[in-house]
Amino acid sequence: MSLRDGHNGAVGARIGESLRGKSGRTFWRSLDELAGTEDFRRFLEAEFPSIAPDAGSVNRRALLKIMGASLAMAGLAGCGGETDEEALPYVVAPENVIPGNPKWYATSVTFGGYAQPVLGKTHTGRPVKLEGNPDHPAAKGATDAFTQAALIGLYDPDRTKAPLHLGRATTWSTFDAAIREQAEKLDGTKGQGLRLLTGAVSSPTLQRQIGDLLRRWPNARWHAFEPAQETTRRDASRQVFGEPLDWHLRLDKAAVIVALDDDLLGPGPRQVHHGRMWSERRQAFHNGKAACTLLVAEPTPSLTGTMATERLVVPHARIAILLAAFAQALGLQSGVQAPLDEAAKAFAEHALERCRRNPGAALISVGAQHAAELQALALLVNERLGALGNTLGFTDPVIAEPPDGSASLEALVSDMSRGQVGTLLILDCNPAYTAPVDLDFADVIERVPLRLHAGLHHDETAALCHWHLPLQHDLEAWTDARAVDGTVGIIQPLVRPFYDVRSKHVLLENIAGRFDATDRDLVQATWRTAWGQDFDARWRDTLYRGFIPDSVLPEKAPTFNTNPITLPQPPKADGLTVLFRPDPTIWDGRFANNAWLQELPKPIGKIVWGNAVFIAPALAGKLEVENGNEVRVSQDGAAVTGPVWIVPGQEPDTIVLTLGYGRRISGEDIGGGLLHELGYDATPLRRAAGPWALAGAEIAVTGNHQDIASTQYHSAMDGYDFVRTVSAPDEQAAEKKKQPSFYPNRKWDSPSWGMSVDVDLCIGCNACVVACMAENNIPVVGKELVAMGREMHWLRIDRYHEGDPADPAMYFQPVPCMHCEQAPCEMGCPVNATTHSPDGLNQQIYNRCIGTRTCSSFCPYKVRHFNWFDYTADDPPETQAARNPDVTVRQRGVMEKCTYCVQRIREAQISAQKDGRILVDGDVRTACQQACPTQAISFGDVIDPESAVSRRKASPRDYTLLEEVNTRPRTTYLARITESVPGKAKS
Amino acid sequence: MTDLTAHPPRGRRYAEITGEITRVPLDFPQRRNWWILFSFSLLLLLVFIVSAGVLFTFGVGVWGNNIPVNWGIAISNYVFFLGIGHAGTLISAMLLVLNENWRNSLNRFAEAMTLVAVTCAGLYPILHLGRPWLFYWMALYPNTMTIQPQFRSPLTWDFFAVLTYLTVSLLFWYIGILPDLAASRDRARKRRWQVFYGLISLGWRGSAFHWARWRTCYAITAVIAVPLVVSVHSEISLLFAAGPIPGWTSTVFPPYFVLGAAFSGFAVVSMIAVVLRHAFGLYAFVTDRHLDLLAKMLLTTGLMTAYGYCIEVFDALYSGEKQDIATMFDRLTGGVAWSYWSAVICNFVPLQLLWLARVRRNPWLLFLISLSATIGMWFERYMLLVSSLYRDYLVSSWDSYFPSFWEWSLFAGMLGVFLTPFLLFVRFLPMMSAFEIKEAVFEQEQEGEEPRHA
Amino acid sequence: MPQIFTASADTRLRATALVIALAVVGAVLLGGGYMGSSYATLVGWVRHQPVPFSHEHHVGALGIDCRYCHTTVETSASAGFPPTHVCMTCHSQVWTGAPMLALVRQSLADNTPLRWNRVARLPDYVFFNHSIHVARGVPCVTCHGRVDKMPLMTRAHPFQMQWCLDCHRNPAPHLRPPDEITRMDWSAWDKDAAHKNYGALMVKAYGIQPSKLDACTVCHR
Amino acid sequence: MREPTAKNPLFGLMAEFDDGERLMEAARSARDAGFRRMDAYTPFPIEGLAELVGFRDNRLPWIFLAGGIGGAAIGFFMQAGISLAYPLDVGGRPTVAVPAFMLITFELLVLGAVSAGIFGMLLLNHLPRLHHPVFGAPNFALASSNKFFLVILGNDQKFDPKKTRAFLERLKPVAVGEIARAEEPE
Repeated sequence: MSLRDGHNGAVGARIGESLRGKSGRTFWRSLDELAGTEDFRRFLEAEFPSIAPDAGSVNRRALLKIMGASLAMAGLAGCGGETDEEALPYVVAPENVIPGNPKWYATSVTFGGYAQPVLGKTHTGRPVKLEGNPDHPAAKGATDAFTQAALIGLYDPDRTKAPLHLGRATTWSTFDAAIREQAEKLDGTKGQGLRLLTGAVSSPTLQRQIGDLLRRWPNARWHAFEPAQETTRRDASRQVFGEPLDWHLRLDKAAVIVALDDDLLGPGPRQVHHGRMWSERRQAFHNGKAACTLLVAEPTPSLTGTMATERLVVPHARIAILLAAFAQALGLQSGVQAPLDEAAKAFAEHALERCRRNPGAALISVGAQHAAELQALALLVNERLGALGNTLGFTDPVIAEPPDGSASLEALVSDMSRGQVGTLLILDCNPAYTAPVDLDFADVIERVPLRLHAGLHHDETAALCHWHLPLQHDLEAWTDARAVDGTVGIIQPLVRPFYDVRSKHVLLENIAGRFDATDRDLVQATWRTAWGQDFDARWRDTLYRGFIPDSVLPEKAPTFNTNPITLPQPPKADGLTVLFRPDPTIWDGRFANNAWLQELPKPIGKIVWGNAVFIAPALAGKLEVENGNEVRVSQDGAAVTGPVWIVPGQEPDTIVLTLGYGRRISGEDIGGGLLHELGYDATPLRRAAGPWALAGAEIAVTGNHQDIASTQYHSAMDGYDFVRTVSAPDEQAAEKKKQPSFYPNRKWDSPSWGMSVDVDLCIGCNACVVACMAENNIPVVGKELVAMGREMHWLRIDRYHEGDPADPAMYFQPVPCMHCEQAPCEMGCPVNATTHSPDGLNQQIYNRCIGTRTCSSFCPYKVRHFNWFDYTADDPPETQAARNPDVTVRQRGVMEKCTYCVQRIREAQISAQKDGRILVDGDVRTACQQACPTQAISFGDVIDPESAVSRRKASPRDYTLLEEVNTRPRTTYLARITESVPGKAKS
Repeated sequence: MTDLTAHPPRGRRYAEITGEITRVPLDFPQRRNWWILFSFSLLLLLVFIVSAGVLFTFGVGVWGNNIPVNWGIAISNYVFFLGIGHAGTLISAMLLVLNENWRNSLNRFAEAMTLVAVTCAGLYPILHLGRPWLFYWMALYPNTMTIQPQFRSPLTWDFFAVLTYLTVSLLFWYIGILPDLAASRDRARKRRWQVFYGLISLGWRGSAFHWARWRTCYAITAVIAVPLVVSVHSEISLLFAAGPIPGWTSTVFPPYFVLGAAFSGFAVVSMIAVVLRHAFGLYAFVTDRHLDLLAKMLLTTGLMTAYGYCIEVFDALYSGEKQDIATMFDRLTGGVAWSYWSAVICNFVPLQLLWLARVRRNPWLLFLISLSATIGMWFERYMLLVSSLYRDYLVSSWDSYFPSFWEWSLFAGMLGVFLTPFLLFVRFLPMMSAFEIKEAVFEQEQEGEEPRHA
Repeated sequence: MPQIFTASADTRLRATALVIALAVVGAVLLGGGYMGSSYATLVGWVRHQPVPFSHEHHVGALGIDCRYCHTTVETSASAGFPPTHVCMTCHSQVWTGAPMLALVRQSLADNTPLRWNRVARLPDYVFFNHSIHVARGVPCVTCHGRVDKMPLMTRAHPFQMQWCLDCHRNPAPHLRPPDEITRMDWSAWDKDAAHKNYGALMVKAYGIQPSKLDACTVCHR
Repeated sequence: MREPTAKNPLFGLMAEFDDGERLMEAARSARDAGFRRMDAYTPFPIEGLAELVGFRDNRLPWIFLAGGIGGAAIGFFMQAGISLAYPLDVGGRPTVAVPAFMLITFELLVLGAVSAGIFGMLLLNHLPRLHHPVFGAPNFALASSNKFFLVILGNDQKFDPKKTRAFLERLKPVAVGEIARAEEPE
């Protein structure tokens, strides 16, 4: 069952090199021809027996092992000794495929409709790792956790492998026949009663197709529903500018950012872009080149709040009042008059004072989950601060605006309830689970005579539809999409589908009764019209880059219509306020079957494999509950029951529920029945009006207890200095003195590897953690074992809070292996399984390890992880195919840990030696470093004083974790910079 | 029956001594009870085999260990059994060197107990390996990898220490029992017993030449064995003290461990002594005087161990290390404080009764006190191990540890591994040193007479 | 009293003791011997192949360069097996009807790979990279032996860590000009006095540091 | 001391005593009478008896010493040698970490000394020896229990079956008996 399997990832090399090394032509052509040729399909089938529906008879593991052997990919069989093996050469070698050498393709994966640019690494046709695209203007080479995990989504064994009709497996030809006559009917009625429901759509091709469809069938209608979207901002700009616009926050230009309950750096499609911009500003601040203050007022700790210079704990309802106060101070009327308490007043004053000091470099943003009126007022405030055009820009919507705008789904539901919908095609979204409860989507959909659902999984919505049509994963599809900044990315397949699935473009054609076009043709058609004659050249160039250069939407300078804004009167704050948030790792549930993301600790709370009812320490005290005690959150009749998790720094009267869990999925569907065992479903409390907050809720203790698996049970720093803080960039974090030692003082010659992690830049987004899992074949162990303390993440992000639990200082600290020069673990190992390499690596040799676990006992940082069981042997072939062939798959009973991605180091050295270069700084980038959106991780040769890492280590903020143990770590940290905030006691 | 060893009535015949002792294996008085006990221990042995089987089939994961507590009962039991295993050689060798004759009634079965205890201890590190089938990589052997053990590792030290200790104890015990095996051979009437004892007694015939060399050999071995005993448990303690973990990395550990080992060892010996003398009516050899002396040893080592406890606290406070102090307080008040206080209570509270001579000479009270001390020492080993691991330096890596069913079952099974060979020893071999008792008698007789001149 | 044991008992006892001692010693020697023997190292063992391909004929007699079939040896970690297609480039002209090649033709015809049995392979946890060894001038023959003298392919050397380390710790004697890498017989080259210090010089030229070549992570990752 | 072989007509004459002191006296007077090749059998070691019957051997302590030195040497040089053969950097510790190596050195010292000593003792005592002429002697079974025997060996220069027997009887033993000569292994 996929969720319990160890999912293993893959390695990447130096991207720039590998890309520039080849011409764009060979790039896409090779793949094209591969994809086209019939023998490649057969070759694939030999590799992935699972693609053939009747492959049950074949011994998949054996075949896969053979493939591994024939393609000289070690690592599939773990620490086993020498066994007899067969070798299967190609019959006709595909062009440009060199067994043993990876190939890179520039493409994207989509998330919430937006393109997330990636470079995909493939080994003989198997995608094994996704990395950020360094040339992309928005992401600049970084990725988020979702993007990193998209790889294992491709290999998800629970994906629908063939069309279903009324729940029974069928063939595409039957579907084609059925849909053909349906199309003829619709031709008659000009598409009367045909409705198309999609998720967020930024794809030019899809927009073109929808346009064509509606032109052909004027009576048809298109609806879009994306659970977490910035519709309120669009409505606000419609209100203020008269046209729906996308807002682009230019965090790199902002000296002062005032985020009112807006998780700018938090999980979501914009995380990488925002994180990157903020970190550029922050690094300028480190170098004394710019100011960078982040003031956050929020009801519950967010990643942004954690990084805040000053943080105000404020209830959801008072955000409006806070904003009104700003407006008033800037001479704007908002119709809201309410007194601010002391803390809030102080916060507002600091904020305003700072904003005034930085005209044109200040930015105020209100969380998109707040009402359009607040957004509108925020626009006016920003206008007064001179933010427009500087720190705040506007373009036409990147996500296409459906006819009914933000009320699109409501419109569809009302039409369905009135029986006006004859045919409903749901394209890649799951409203039956994600739609607010009072829309009764699941009930009204029953009134639609013909219901088709196209998606990757047989989910709640699929279960309600007559037809379930499996879609291609982005990594095996031809399509296109826009990134958050509007840049168009052409999405090319890294591998052709190995299940019997179709592209959404093709499917849309089928609806219109056309069956000849391939997905590639459809995408090319879009751009052929756009580009005219120089299509071929630009197409090639685009595939080579992965995106269309300078394709961002044109900046708009909209004009204000000056009708005053009146905010809705905030509700009387009686009872508790429930806030709803998308889950930080599985979002609205779309990644529920992604084991990497399920086992990924939520940035706040560090719980895995489920969600919890997050409450403040004060409320917990009042209820006399501890973590895991079950509570019942209710409001007029509707209720949600779940275990409590206490979050220091949360507003006392606020309860936070997260989406995506408590799935209503039967055992035969995705997750094999595991999904509905995990967590609770927050939907019953969500209303279409105000889906993100619910006032006047009650909470009651049920007396039951539910197990919550967490990777970190204690986060109070208890006066230790694990995370050190300084009050200015040039302040000394630790006095530099040579520590005494009994051992010979060893001379290290270059290269000698080391790492520096800047805790002032780490936003705890987890991208590095997933990148590490993918790179190093790290197994997933499941909820029970994590609860036992057996998680395998080589790189973990510790979260600490310090001071008053009601309003503490909060920190993130990534902890990989420290690669100590005087490592206790090495001294402890009786069999020389862990020793020190001449280039300063703490080597872990799996095939020598006998599992005494002394190394882990002696490790002061507890960064070593043990294979308590055989986690990898029973992986389905799909997940085995996702493994990195350059990293050993560990056997039962051996210790493993961060190796500084030694396979990348050696690969870089070998290729450097082959072309007679010397290794230069930046040739080796670890997976975590590569993925990090904020460049918090720096890696390189610590002997070379000019290397980036050496320069970081030279910073006065440089300090060593647990210096007193005197293990001389190679991984060091840069201290967090906290400006002393007046009126706020720091412990 | 009167005391044969302390004040032997003049002219008492040595034959009776030999008879009393060799009678036990030759015509075994307690057949029924022995079989009951033996089948019980065989049952435990079966439990051991099953638990080990499960362990090897599914991996160490069937235990409750995790990161950070990647050692559990397995290693604490390793220390525990090895500790017990220290009494035998200590009593036998040290008291021999000190020329304390009362040891003669105890050393034989004490040493036998040592052998089985050390065997149990030796099994644990192999069982707890992630890949036990590769345990021989801890040993030195020519191989095609050109990789050998890592000699800076406390585990490698332990490997050699336990191996040496086992071998030396075995040899020491064997040459000690040799003359009495000969005696059994000579008293055996059935042919098969004669052959059996004849073979294992190597044809010992008590020639004056043999005795002369035997004495030298036994004495020197004893002298060497004493520092060996001390060294072995010191090295076991380094398995913890050599690491940087707060609560472990402390210089008091070696003496602390050795004393604890002697303490638990004497406790177990006292228990066995009480049981054996009761079961086989050996009141003539294990007299109240012996119990009294044992009890005094117990009291002494117990108090020394208590001192170790105090020093441990002082050490932490005196170090001034925040982490060490935190660990210390956590031991007293934290998640595994129950094991700390159980150790303190079981070890030292009943022990105080031994100040009273009446209690010291009361076999069953002594038995109970020893039992409580043994249990207490088990708790101590558990506490020392877990309390340091489950909360080490980084707050973020703190976790808890709950032994699993299979850990407990393996422990139960290990008692079978302990009992079975020991019962066989009681059944088939002379469990006390008849000839040394006779020697003592003889020497006392000599002192009774004026020295002659040649 | 009667003797328990006859006079000959001692003789028998000593004999038994001797036998046991010898048995132990023998077992040790045998074990050691086995690891070194071709049973363990598979040196010189012919493995059954679907098609009895003769390197002796193709390399020795016809003089086909190794890289003609093992195309990726210079560019990739793996030397690569020739696709059936490569076999057929010649065998569509010569021996077209040979029954021996039936399987090859069939493989091309119905597009199913040939299943060769691997002769030279390493455990999965050993990461060997052909390209860098070739680039540094370690000739094929060093590891694969005189394949031009092998009618059927056999393993020429024990692929044991010891054997790898011997070369990693002292590479100089094994280095040859990379442009002649596939040459089989180097005796003439070795005789030439001019080449006496070649290896040592190249070690300097390439900046090879043998002291770093036996680090664990060079081969195990 | 060389025991009589099968060539000697008799293994020796054996006098049985039931007391240790008696045996001592007997041994002493036998020694005074000039007997050199004799042996005594006792249920337990008796101080000084061995010297009386001609025990001169003090090789054993040296065997212990040799074993100890050997063990220690092997112990240390094994560790140093192996560490130098494949010098791996282990936690920055020196390649030949003398303090760390001392523990195993000591263990092997003890192991070497004790095993050398104990096996040496058995060897010098010619053990194991399952068959021995004295086992055939009457009452010898009690030698391990409560009887004390003095044997004058058949290969002593002064040995003469009659005279020696007479001599022994003068020592007031419980009994005097002949010990048949060692039989050839068949």
